[in-house]
Amino acid sequence: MLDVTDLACRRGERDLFSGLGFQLPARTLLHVRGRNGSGKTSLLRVLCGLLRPDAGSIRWRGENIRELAEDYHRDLLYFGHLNGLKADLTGLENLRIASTLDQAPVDEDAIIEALARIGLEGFEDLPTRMLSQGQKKRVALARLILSKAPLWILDEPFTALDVDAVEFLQQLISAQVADGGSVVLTTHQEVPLTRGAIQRLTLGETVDDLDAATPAAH
Amino acid sequence: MNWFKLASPAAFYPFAGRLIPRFGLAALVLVLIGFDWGFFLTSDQLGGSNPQKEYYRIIFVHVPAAWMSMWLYLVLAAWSAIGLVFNTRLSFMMAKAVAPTGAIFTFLALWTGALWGRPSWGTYWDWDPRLTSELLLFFLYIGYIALHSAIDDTRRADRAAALLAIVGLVMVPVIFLSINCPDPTQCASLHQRSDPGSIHLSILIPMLSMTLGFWAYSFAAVFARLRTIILTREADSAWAREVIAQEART
Amino acid sequence: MFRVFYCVLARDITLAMRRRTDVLTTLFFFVIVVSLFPLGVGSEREQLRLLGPGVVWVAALLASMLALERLFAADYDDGTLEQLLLTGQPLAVLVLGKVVAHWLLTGLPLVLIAPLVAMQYHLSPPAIWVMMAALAIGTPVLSLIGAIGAALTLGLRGGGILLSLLILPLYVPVLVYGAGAVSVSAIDIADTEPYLSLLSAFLLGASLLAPLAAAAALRISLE
Amino acid sequence: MMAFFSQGGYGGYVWGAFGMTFGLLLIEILQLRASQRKTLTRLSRLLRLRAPRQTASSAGRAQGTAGTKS
Repeated sequence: MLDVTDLACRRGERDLFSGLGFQLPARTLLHVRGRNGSGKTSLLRVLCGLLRPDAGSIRWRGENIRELAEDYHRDLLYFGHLNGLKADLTGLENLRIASTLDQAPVDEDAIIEALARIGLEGFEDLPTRMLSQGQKKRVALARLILSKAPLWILDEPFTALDVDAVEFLQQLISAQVADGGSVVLTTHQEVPLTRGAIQRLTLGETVDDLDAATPAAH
Repeated sequence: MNWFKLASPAAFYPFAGRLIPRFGLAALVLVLIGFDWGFFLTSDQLGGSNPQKEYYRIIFVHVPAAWMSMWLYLVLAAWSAIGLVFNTRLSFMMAKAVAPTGAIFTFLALWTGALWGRPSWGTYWDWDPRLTSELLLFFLYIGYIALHSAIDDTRRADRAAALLAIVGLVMVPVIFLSINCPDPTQCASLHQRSDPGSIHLSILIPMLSMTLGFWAYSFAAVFARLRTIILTREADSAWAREVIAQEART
Repeated sequence: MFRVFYCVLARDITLAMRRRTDVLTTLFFFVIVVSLFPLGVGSEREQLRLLGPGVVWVAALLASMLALERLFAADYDDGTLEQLLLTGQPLAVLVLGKVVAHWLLTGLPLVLIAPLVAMQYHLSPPAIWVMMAALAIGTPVLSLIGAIGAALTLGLRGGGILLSLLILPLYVPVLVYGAGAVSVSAIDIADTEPYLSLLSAFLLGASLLAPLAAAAALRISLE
Repeated sequence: MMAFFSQGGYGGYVWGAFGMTFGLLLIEILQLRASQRKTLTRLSRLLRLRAPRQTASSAGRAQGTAGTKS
């Protein structure tokens, strides 16, 4: 469904990657790996359409995402380094606004249930600034439960989560893939899938690094 | 000559290099003609309904500088728009290269305007609509340059400054309207209304010659700045390496 | 579409209501600047009456500009702005929602407090009404144009001072006709009509174009 | 000659205007020259520094393609 050809990205004076191409069919998880600074986050932002690539094209269901613009974003859920929560709003309010803006408004009960499933029962009416790092992350991840988007792009979703939450997230991701969706994610964690395929993509190091020993492509 | 080829920095770099001396020479000749004519072939005094003494000669630099400042802002905004629409790198570099020269001409228009105003109106600064417009144009140039230099990422700097230039261009007519007609029902508050047809030929010729000279100068200066920008940004490419190696030897 | 507009509007107002001091800061800044002028230029009534319109408008310009710095910055810092860009809604509509909320929180209070500061300058009652009308039409234009600048300077060091450099020249038309309307009202109240219609034209133009420009600027700044 | 310089007593204004104009343009030319020279030396130094490494590793780019494992 996602079709990437000859993608190149420069940040500042540095080439992050070039000539990158892959296809991501439905029921597939793409696991992007690479060292710090190898351009993982940039790649995900390019895939979201937040960052304009220097060359190459990205097609979603056969159409360029530049032309799809908002239509593409409706099919997409992006989870970045920042949680995207307003600290002064409660978890409930945050999720209600997020779902309204995604044009898939859900009722309050669904949100409360989602928060309960991710282990935040009783916290829904607290401003998120009162929550711990991990709890904030959980609130943000509750968007995944509510989302109906076929494409998830997740940047390091496992950091700051405890063992239970990691396991729960793994289940969510594997359910998304099993339901016919696609997931792109960066993580150092393995994601076991019940059904569907895993692709691996390793962004190579710049050869300027002295101890660069990893081959450029897998 | 294939003009589309010149859109690539690699082709434009040597092309600009060849043009700089020609424009420089043209600028020198035209400015000298304008200067010579203006000082030796025109009368010392300006008669008519608005008698002026020798200080009127300031208009031989004031008017050309003011014209250039506005023309260069148009050029700046045009290249910015082309860059944003077609996403061509060279257009952004062109816009960036134009800005300082435009700002200099704007400053000169203000400076010479003030020096003309003192003997003419008895004050260095009067809120004359044309001078005030120049002042605001100067702020627009400064804004463009400041925004561009405040952003580290080249691409964001190019695009953000380009958008600002276009917003500025859209606002310019409104700003000029508000300055020229603070009272919307009547707009005739200019200190001196000038009608191009009534300007004496002996005044018009040096003024035009000077304008063309400034125009040629702008080409030379902008191309020179552009070449440095191109080289800095393309330093990683093969052709730029050759050029750098070559020019470093000479 | 109206639904997302309303959602963003309600969100920003809820947020501001949880941090009420931010709203009051802008208001008091306006009041303080206006109150300082008579101390500087002397308190002669006739002089104050002449200066009043200009001073109030310049203060409004500065107040609205200072508040603008925060328009997108908070959303940028916590990542919600990124999410707004990816909502699958026309970004210009979301920007318009944010700008309207911003005006309700920073512009509207200025309009409402205008009679108070106008009295400091001994403006006549009709002039006060004209000033309120001019501020009510003019300050949204300031918020709209300012949003472009706020989006362009997002996340830059020294963003606030840079913002003023970029935006203040663009505020000139609003300043000229806003203050002009109040000055003219001292002579004949009917003369203010062309001023107010020009301001309304600016408001119409700005509300059509500025959200598009600000949305484009946000896309550029978030790359 | 004196008349030329005094400009009927308005010499200060006239020469102030022309002097600033030609002075500023001259400064711009000199500044452009200097910045060009500075850029060239900086870039050529950079190239010399990078050159030995560049040949050792043939290309300074990272590349990646995806392969499928089920």
